[in-house]
Amino acid sequence: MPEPMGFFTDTTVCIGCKACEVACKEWNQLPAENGGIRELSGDSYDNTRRLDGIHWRHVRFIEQFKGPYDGRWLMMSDVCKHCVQAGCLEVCPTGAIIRTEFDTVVIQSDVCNGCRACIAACPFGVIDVNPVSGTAQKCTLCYDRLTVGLEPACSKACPTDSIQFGTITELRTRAQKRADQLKAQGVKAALYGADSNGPLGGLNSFYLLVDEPEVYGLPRKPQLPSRNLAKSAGFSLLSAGVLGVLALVGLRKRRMDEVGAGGTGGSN
Amino acid sequence: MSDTFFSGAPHWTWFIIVYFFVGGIAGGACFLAAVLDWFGGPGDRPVVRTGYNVAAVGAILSGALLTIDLGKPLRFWHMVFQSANFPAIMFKGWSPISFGAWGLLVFGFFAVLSALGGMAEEGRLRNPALRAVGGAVRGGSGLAKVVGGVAGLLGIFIAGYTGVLLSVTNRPIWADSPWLGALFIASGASTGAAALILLSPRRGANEQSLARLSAFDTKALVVELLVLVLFLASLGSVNRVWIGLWGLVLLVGVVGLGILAPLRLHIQRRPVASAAKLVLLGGFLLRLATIFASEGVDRYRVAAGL
Amino acid sequence: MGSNMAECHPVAFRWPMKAKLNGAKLIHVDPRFTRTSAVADLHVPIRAGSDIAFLGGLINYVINSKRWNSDPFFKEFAVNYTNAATIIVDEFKDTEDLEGVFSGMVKFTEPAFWPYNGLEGRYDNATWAYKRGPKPPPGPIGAVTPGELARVAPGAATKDLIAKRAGPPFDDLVRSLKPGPAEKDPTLQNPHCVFQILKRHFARYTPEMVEQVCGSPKEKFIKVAEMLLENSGRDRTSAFAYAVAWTQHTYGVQMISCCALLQLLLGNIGRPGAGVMALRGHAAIQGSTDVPTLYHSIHGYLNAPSALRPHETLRDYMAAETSPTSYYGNLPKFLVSYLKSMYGAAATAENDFGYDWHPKILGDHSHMASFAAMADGKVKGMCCVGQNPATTLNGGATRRAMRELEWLVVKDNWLTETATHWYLGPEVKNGEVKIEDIKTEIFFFPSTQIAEYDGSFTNTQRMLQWHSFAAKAPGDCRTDSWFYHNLAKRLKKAYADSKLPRDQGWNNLSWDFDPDAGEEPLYPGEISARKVLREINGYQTADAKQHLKGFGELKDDGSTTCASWIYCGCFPAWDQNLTARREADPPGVPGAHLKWGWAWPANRRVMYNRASADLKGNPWSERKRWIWWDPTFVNPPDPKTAKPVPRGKWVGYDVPDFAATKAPDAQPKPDGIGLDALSGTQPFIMRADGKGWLFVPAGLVDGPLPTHYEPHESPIHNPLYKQQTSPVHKVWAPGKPYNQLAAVGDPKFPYVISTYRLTEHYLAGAMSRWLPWLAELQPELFIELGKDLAKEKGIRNLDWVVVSSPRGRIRAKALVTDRIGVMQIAGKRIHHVGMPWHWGWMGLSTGDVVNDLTSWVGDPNVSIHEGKAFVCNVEKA
Amino acid sequence: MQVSRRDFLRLTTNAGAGTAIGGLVGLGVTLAPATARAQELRIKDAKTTPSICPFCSVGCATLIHTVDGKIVNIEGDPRSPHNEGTLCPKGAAIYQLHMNPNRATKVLHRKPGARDWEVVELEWAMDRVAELIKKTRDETFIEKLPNGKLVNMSPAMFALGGATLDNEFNHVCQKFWRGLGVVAIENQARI
Repeated sequence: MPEPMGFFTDTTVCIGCKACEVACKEWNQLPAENGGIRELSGDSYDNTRRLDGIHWRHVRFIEQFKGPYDGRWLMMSDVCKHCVQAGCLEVCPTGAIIRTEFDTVVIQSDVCNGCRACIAACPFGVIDVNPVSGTAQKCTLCYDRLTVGLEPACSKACPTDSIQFGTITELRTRAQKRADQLKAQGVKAALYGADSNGPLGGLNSFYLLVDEPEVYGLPRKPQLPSRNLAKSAGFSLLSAGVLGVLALVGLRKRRMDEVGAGGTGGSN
Repeated sequence: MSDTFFSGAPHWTWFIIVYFFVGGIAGGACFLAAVLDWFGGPGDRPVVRTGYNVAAVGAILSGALLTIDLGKPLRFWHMVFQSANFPAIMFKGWSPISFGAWGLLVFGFFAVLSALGGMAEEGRLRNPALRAVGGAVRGGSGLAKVVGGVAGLLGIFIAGYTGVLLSVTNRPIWADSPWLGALFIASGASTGAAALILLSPRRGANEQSLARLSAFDTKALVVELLVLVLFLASLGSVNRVWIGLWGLVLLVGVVGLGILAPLRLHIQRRPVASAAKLVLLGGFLLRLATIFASEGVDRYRVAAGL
Repeated sequence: MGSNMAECHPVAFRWPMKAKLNGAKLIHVDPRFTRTSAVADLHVPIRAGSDIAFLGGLINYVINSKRWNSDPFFKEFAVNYTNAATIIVDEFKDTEDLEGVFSGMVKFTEPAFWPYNGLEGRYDNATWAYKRGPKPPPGPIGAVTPGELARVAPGAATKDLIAKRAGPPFDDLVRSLKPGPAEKDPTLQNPHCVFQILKRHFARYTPEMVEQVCGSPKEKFIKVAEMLLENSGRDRTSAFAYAVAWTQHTYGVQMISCCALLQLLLGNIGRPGAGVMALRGHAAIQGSTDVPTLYHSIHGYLNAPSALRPHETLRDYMAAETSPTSYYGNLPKFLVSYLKSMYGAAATAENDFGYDWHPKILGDHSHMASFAAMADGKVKGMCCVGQNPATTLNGGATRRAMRELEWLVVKDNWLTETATHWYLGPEVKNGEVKIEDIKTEIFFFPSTQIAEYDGSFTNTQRMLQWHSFAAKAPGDCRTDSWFYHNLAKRLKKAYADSKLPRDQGWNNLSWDFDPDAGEEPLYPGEISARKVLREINGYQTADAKQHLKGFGELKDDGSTTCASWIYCGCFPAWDQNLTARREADPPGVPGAHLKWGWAWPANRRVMYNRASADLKGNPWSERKRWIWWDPTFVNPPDPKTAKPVPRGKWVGYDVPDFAATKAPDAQPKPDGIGLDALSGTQPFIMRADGKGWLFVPAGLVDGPLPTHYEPHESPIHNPLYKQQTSPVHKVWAPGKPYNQLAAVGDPKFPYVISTYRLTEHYLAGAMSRWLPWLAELQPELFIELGKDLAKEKGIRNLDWVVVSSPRGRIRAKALVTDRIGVMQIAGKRIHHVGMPWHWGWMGLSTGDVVNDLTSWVGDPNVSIHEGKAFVCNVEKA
Repeated sequence: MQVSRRDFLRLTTNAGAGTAIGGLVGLGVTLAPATARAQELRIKDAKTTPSICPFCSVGCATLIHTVDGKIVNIEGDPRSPHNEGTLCPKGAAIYQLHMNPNRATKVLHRKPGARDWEVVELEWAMDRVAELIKKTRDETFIEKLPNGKLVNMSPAMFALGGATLDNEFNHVCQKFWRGLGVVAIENQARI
């Protein structure tokens, strides 16, 4: 059994080149949106704007300026988090989503029937339908490459090693070292998803951020969808009970009805 | 900001909305039919039979809607069997969509049986095979009561699990409140009753039955309104999502037209049919508003603060 | 500076980022806050086109700083390895004396036979020369052959010509060119020494002046200077990286020269982690400069024989072009071997190796000069292979010129704008031009892609790397070499019977690129790329299978054939293509990777690396060790003479850029030519005095020292000098309606604009706008403008705007941002805007042609246009 | 343990199929590791050819994977000291330079004044271009300038391009034109 593998994304060295986006599309043969003919988004240099079924990598650009030339430009390559406790895997009704031997989360395209429950279940908005396959798709952490000992396409392509691939143990050590280095330089650096006691049991694709998670489009405290199951079911039962009682009380055969209905059959 | 704003919309739109609506009616109607089957009088039989018929048709329609909505409709069976390991069963107790699929399947089975029993009771089955099946569960028989009772209980489940399904996600509104299942059950009951009010007269339902249904519907609407208030209260700051078209639909369409107006009609003892129609409209708009309000939250725009 | 490295060379930027993680500091000086700025430690805004003022400011700051004057390293380096101590003739007048102009300014009159030099004036550089002692007596002159006598033109000054006619060998000719010794003052006190001249020259480039001219905040500028000083010296080195933002100016060469000057003063040349790094734009742009598909040079940076220079005969050329006291003293060997590669067996000593057949240039035939001539009907036919001029440099004028062509051939992988300008160009679309009125016969040939043929690219580090055929191209796609090869075959046939003298050059041209027996052509009629590289590398004329192992083997008597002396050694044996090597150094060693590919010259990775050691040949510091003198090294006897060679050798991580066994204390040989004329402490072996040139006595046409001028189009008057622009910069088609230029401070065009590239696209877009994966990442043309300007103009993000210059009007979507904006320049608020120029009307991602705004003005040294700094107006559409 | 990219190759060669651990509240399903149903590795039986990225001047080394002479994948060569296997977005898209339905594959010809292209034979077009070059050269060739200088050239033809092409092309191109006496040879390095 191999060790859990994943990504560590050091956003402080990301140059926003989007090599990860294209390398991912190349390896996974994902189509461009509308054949490549699109409109300018107007959102800095980000024209991808989201992760979805044909964009398994997305580089986010965040302009934070106080005035001309006075500020910073944050960039971050986003991807499936391969959560240790994965919401998508939890809800998937077909068994298409599995946890692999590398502790990654993979949607098997030949099993998925496109019910899209996983899309709503993912707290990060990672999954969406690939219009070509009709199934839900997302980053596989290049499962096929991993099985033959190749590094995932995106981290392999990343020119500045902002995206690093390796065993989770090793990556976490490296990430902590880098965060400490930055903190020593006075940078407000924090790791997101590197804690196995944290939300979702830790993320196998985790990040080094220099601002609040929300700034990067990440939920502060991602949760599993099942957190709502018991409560929701309980209230449903309550509601059902109330209505059941009302129905029993209101609909059961009554004497008055018997009398009123006597002419038609009650006396038979 | 709720963490649900960073998730992605699953594109559950018209097919799912119609399914939630139809499923609610079918489940609600079936439950009411079963109650009347067990506890009602002989005069309620037409309502019972109508209820089972609505349930059967609704279950089949629901299945069809769900299947069409799939990205890969031919793989609908992957939800109940392991595709790689057929015929091993595919079931996840903690996934509403998984147990919901099973629930719908079983519900459909019992609802169809009950409907066949009802038709056998009326002597309307011509096909020998159907007649044999229908005869085994002929309406009014003990077995039919058991079958109908199971269908009725499953009916509540069908009406409610869809709300739970929405809650067991990470989407805004849906996952921000535990009350959706309860709300959908109430709505299922009220729309189920409304459907019976509208449809059972054709099968010979009498005034008394209709009056009782109407009275029940009134109570169900009150419950629904109560749960809706609880639901909105539990959303807290997420309620800002309602600012816009879907909030208007919820307020005017669901609360006004779908709950308050029929309540007023019921109380004024106006013709039950018009109240029932409004209830159905309200039930539909409830699903529509709940789903589209959340679907419309574009994770990117929220995240980017646009 | 002058580069957006993270954006345009993302993979090369891997290494600065690695260095940053190891504690290096990155500084980005740029008019925009770019992807490079985003990860730099310091971003300093600068007005486009004012880099010399910034660099000049750094020079002034450095030479007056405490550190530079107290750490002996800097003076040791400057006095010994640069020409700081050299004394310039008394007649030299600086820009300080002549209000922004150097001595030697003369009027230039365009010759009637080719009036496309774009010049009004030029410098006579006689007054920029070193002050020298008496010229040594000329050596013995070789015999003159009767054949040579017969070829003397009647009435010519035969005496001088004959004096130069000795040879081959041409050693005596070269020796006769040796000048007298240059005077020096190692104390750097003589007011005429280079150091004192440059000190006076840059005195006015104060931090305050930098702020005025560049708009760069003074404190940021000083921070840059301090960081540079702190990070230069024995133990540390700093490097500059630049790209076309330092070349696309009317004084681009001087910008780079200014940086080199600064780096020489800081001891940052010829050492690891130092230098001035050119980040070039194309996979083979270095190769296409080395193997010159450029009008002005022939192989290996020899000047093209010219009608405007004393190049009448082979010996005239050698006399004019040979620098006798540097490695260029070997020029006759390079030239004769080149002519042998051209004319093969027909090139003999008797016919000057076919020199007369070789065409001479008439003047400036550069890109813009050629299009200016084309617009006048002087250029009638054009073959455009893998380039897209319809979207470049004053696009409107360029397309206008192309409509005058009799015939046009476009060979590319895609139907480019150049191939379709005649029916889809904006002038045709808006009805200005009727398709029927365009009388050009036009061809389009589809090309192969990289995986579909063999060949080599030379990267920006001068490294040749081989790529191999992997898959067949579809349809009629053929390699571009195939195209010329098959045209050559046809034309050889067509001229075969001609006895006209003008056709003899063509008929004698050696043309042997068909694969040898046993090598299958990739396509019917395809060349053998290996065979071409063999000809470039060179071989013994007597036996083409005996390859030359290096340029040291070249001869000037025709016994060696070699197209490019600088590439000599890349294919040292018939079956040894060193460009195809892929063997990297293991981790943990300094990593010159000498077995990966092959870098010219001689597989050397750091040029002038003798400078990485001190005068005695020891590394300047342990940390910056690269090449050093090992006095104990036992040398084998000389293979030719079998004489013993004394102990000692230059050793290290790289191939020494120096005579390997020449000791640091070696003295120049009195009658030596080439490297023999240099001592063991003169690292800059391509320079006539073996020194790095702070002051450039020859070679630059626009001044011996960098001087700040304004771009041709500028919103302000030059704050430093009365002279507004470079006095010798080029303007092609001056006054023509299609090359109108804005006057200084023209209120109709108040904003400074730069054009640039994006990571997601490539140049004119032919290689990226057709690729869905890239098109979707940057789908439309935009203009980046500051929030202040947007507010003033009522422009919101994503609004359509019209951008105009005196040459054109285009539409683009606005990207409103604080990454670019307003600057205070010489007391004026100047708005800066920027546009990526990748777009055109073809492909998946389309947009207006940004180069329709640019003009035909350029640098006088290299004829590169001024695309990085000009003026425009922006209005809401 | 430090795991580098190269080590990973070794590490995971032993990685066999993961085993499914028993289910929880479900039948036949598990949240524990499982081996994904085999996705066909595109480069499994591919031939690997070393190549170089044709975009900028950094000279990143690439590997081209072909199956039956058809390109299936192009990625960075991890051995290269320039790029160590990395690529930029353009480099990562080289595949689409080749496998692209928008590629031009036919020879086109437009007669003077014509409104449309015509598809023509490659050989015919080559003949015609050679004919035009000869015609223009013969009409415009200058042996000597009015001042008597021997120049042996024609200023009337212009060859453009080369910086995106191989050294070998550049040699062939400049030799061809200089051989004919044409000196106006330029490429992107100028601009």
